[in-house]
Amino acid sequence: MEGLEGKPGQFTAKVFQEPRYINEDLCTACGMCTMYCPRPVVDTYNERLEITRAPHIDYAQAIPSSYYIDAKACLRVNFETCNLCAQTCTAGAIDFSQKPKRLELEVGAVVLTPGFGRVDAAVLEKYGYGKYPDVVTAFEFERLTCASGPTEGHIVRPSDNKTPKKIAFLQCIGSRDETCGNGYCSSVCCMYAIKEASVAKEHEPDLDVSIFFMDVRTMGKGFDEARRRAQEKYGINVIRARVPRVDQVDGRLALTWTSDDGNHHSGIFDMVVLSVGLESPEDAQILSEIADIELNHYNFCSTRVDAPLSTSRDGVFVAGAFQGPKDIPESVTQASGVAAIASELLAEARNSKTVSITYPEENKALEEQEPRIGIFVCHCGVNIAGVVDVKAVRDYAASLPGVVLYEDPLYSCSQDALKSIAEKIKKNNLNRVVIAACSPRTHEPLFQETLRSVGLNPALVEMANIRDQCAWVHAQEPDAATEKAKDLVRMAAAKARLLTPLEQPTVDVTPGALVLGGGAAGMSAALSIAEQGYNVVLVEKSSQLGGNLRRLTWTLDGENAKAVLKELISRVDAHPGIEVITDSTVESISGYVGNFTSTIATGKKTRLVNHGVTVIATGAREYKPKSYGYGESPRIVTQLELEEKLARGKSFLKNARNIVMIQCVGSRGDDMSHCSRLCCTQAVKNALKLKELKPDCNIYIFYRDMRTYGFYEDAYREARRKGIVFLRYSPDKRPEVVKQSRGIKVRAFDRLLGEDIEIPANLVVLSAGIAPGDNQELSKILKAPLTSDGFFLEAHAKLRPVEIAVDGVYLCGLAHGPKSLEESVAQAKAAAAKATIPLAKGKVAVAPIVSRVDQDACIGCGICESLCPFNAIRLSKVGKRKKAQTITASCKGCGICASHCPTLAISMGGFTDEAIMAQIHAFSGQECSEG
Amino acid sequence: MIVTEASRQLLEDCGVDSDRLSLEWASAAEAPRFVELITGYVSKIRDKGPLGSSDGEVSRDTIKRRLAAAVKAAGARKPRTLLGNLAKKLSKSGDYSKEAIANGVKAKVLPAMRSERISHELRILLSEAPLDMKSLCTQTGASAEELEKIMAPLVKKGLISQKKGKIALVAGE
Amino acid sequence: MAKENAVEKEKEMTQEGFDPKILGFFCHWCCYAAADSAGVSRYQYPPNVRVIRVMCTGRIDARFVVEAFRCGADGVFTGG
Amino acid sequence: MAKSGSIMVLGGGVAGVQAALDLADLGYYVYLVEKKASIGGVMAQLDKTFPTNDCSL
Repeated sequence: MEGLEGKPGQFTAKVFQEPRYINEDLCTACGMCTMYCPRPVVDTYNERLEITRAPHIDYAQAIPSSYYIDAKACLRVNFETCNLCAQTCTAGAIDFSQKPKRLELEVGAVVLTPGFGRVDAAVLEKYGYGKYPDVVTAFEFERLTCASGPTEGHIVRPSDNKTPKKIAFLQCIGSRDETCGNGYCSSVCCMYAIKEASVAKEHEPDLDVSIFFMDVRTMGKGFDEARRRAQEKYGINVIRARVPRVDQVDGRLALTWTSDDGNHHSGIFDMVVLSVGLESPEDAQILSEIADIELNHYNFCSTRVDAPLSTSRDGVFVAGAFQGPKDIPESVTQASGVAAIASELLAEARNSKTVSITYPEENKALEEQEPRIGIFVCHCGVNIAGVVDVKAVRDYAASLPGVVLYEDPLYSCSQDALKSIAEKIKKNNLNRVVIAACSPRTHEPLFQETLRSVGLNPALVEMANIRDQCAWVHAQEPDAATEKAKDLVRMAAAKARLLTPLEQPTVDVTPGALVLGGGAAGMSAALSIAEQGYNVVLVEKSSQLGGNLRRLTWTLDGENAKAVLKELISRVDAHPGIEVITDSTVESISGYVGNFTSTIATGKKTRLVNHGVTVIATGAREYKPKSYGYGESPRIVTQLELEEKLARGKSFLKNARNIVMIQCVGSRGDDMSHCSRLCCTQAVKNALKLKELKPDCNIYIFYRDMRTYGFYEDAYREARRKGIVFLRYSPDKRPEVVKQSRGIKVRAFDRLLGEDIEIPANLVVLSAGIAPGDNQELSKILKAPLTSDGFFLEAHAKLRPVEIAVDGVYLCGLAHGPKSLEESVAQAKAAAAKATIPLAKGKVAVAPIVSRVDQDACIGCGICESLCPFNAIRLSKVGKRKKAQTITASCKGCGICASHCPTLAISMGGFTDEAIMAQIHAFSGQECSEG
Repeated sequence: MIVTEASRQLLEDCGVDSDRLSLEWASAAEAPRFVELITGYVSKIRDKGPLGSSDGEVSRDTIKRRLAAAVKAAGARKPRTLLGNLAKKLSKSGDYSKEAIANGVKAKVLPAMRSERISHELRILLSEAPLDMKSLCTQTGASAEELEKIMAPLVKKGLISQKKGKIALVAGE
Repeated sequence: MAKENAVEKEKEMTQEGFDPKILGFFCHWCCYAAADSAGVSRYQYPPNVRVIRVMCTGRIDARFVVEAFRCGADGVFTGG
Repeated sequence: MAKSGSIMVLGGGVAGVQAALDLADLGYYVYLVEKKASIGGVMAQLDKTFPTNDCSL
């Protein structure tokens, strides 16, 4: 981007586009150009560990799936010589006439997702990086462990290509380090180091792996559990120390460190992996100037706690690591959240710029006729034809029953070939098509489009994969490959004969949402959905909105939590699209995505609500401590109780000399197994507040790992600077709270002294964790699974963090797991985006591969209902008997129901029993009659 | 996988070495693992030789006949119901260990699959020629006692007849 | 028929390289994708497997497996 | 003046791609602008991701 002018709703963005020198529409991704290019280029995708050529593709699954030419290296571009690639490209895709382009885009909003930058090499130098070859970054190590990487997953030392025996991971490289300007914590390195260490152990079980942590910060959902398992299963050594430097001794690497009992240690390793942190993007400054947005003091995008996805400029939004270091699920969450915010802004212009495609009506009469099959055996240039005898396969295809047309196009996926296929379908009245070419995973949609364009149902095409799974993998055995190709074509034709047109079912959507829970997350989600133009019913269990936010007074960033709360409530109350029902719970929910009906109980009264989508934002609660003398003295309180006290005034601190805080009360294996993520920051926040109100008091914090991730690290550092004492304890030696006649004493083991100490305490603050709400009931009602910790389980930990296994139900806030206010708001927006998608579409389209139940054959046994992983099949009364019925909107076509049906009453669209049996029979080659 | 385990036990019941059926996992990114699995598997089958030649396998013809009957057995309502119920039970308990599945199938599903298989095979055999009890036993691999039990309902329904030690299909079936 | 089979079998047995016929059932999302990806990387493996694509290994019915063996498969490879 | 129904997403990493997909699903035309020749960002370089060790592609 070179410029951004205008205002929210009407921006003009100037964009500079570099040429690829390869025409994307013509490129077939065959790789000939890379093979012939004389010019080596370091492969940045493989972290410079390998060499590629000027024309290349970053990796096999890259999108666009066409190659491009690295202009910096290309001889033709720079010196007007060579041109070898253009001569070898049989598709004629290489085009050196392409010029750089300047585009002006009219857009209503801008989303900034530039990601993160890399820590400067100068920072790494003090750890021997660049000087000693066996010091690598974690990014490089990632490529070494990857099966598709330069070493095919074999872990070797760069210096001698031998397998190392001892590896050390050094954490916090370029993070939590003010000397390099990065005072923040990068949040992700602890987890990725443990992951890389585990993967390394999986590849080389005899490896000795040590990780040097300051604190083990695995505070993500399920991360602590994963860390524990990894430590147990792989025997990874956890060493708590910061290693200041790396030296080389006799070709190996020497480390020295000081453990927290004050002892010095040293060790020799074969390889050192630097767990480098995430920096702000290199061009953050330039971007901030062009987009006119503010950055924070670390050059990340500056945002507010209650609006974590908005930059300082209206209409310009931010998501991902540019907003602050974060991991994949959080980036994905923010990305969805930012979509919701942009959509709130532009709701009135929805669908004004999108493109829709129309198709001719389906020729049903032709489809019903006897199969008239056309088979197209693709050369794919030399990709297939170089190995498989394509003409022989084509001629063989002619002998198969039902085949009326057989051809061998050079590139069946090219625009002209597609056109010709379409014409031939029409001319020969074909009603089934077999394409023997590449993989249906990548190309079936293309050929389905072709069928639709000539009025055939898209389900009437079948592909035989004779490239990816034949020619390419049997390059040395052309005869066998040709035989295999014939067999695959025969099997595909057998299936094609039995293909039937499939309806493209759609379901109408009730344009409204039900949001469960009126805390910060629930209100944010409700507001976003309503702002996007849909009605929301917000159900809150208690008598007022606010949830846990009511108990907060200020946030660490110095913002006023009460003001945030007030603003949210007034916006919700004022919004005409939101109806709030307090003192109410959901009694039952029936239906499926697009059409839910819920019973809301308010006291003894109930009412029905129809809605298209459901958002779970039911929150969680502060854990009620069962130990440390909680409840036995007014001077033993939880962090939230302390915050409430502080909000009322500081008089209770008058005589306070010593205040002790104890971390991980209830969390991390104390009573609940999960890490509550927030308590470390909460403790630091309250400690700083106490120090501010009463500077002469001593504050001691007993912790296991201080998990003040991201920018919260600043507050932690400030707390240390202000003299707050942090003492680490291990779970087998927890501090004890001892009540005496005159007061309270905390007894604990001091690691540095090596002995027990006693602190007389005026106040003991327990950092009680976050316990899940009573989710069991709702989990049953929604068929929404819970984690072993009792929080709701998302559909995919990384890629679908706000969806659950049930379609049309979304998840946000503490109900999903412990998280900060800022994270809750972002996640609520994300849930709102996902929830609004079906509402905005108005219809839910269903892939036609769904199951169908033959009502006559069904005996209503219910096996399918209980086995379906998607709750997509249910028993309902038909006449007098119960019969199974597929909820097409939820069905994913996995077929578990069909393979377990006692009466064979269930068939799968596109994968019927008959079709699969026909494929099996065709596989045998000989006449294999029904047994 | 419960279905795979049922298939495995049904194959063994037909005299097929169940190692010929393999269930493996390779995620989309695990091409090298996939190649390793396929290469290993093909060479394993190569070592075993053609169907019917591996250790413990019965003759190819017998196998084919039994398999023909087994396909019907695998499609029959009773064993399928039992299989479905087992799957239901295991999914409820969340116990997907190999042992739980293998034992469950063996105890709950195999007996029904086996008797269905034998029942169908019986009819295939008899459709060629009447046979005596002893040869039926050898052919199907069932004990006399087992056969009696399976034949009883067929006799009752008048589908087969038992005269002078010879068992025959009743014409018209 | 029986005799022919025996002859055929003997032929196969005595042949130096017995070439097994193997049927594969591959899950669309996993194993089938891995197989495609193996192709893109040009890995080489024996050409003995013929593949039937299913949306999920859950689709695989015991009948399919048994029928495959009846129809002359020497092995059945299900890949999830 | 009417608001535009299109949106520009700058950066084609996992966040950019997800935002673009959701925006398109919500009924907006999206320009996804990326410096490199392919989208996916750093995530495409990762082998497996915790805690499920799923492949990241």
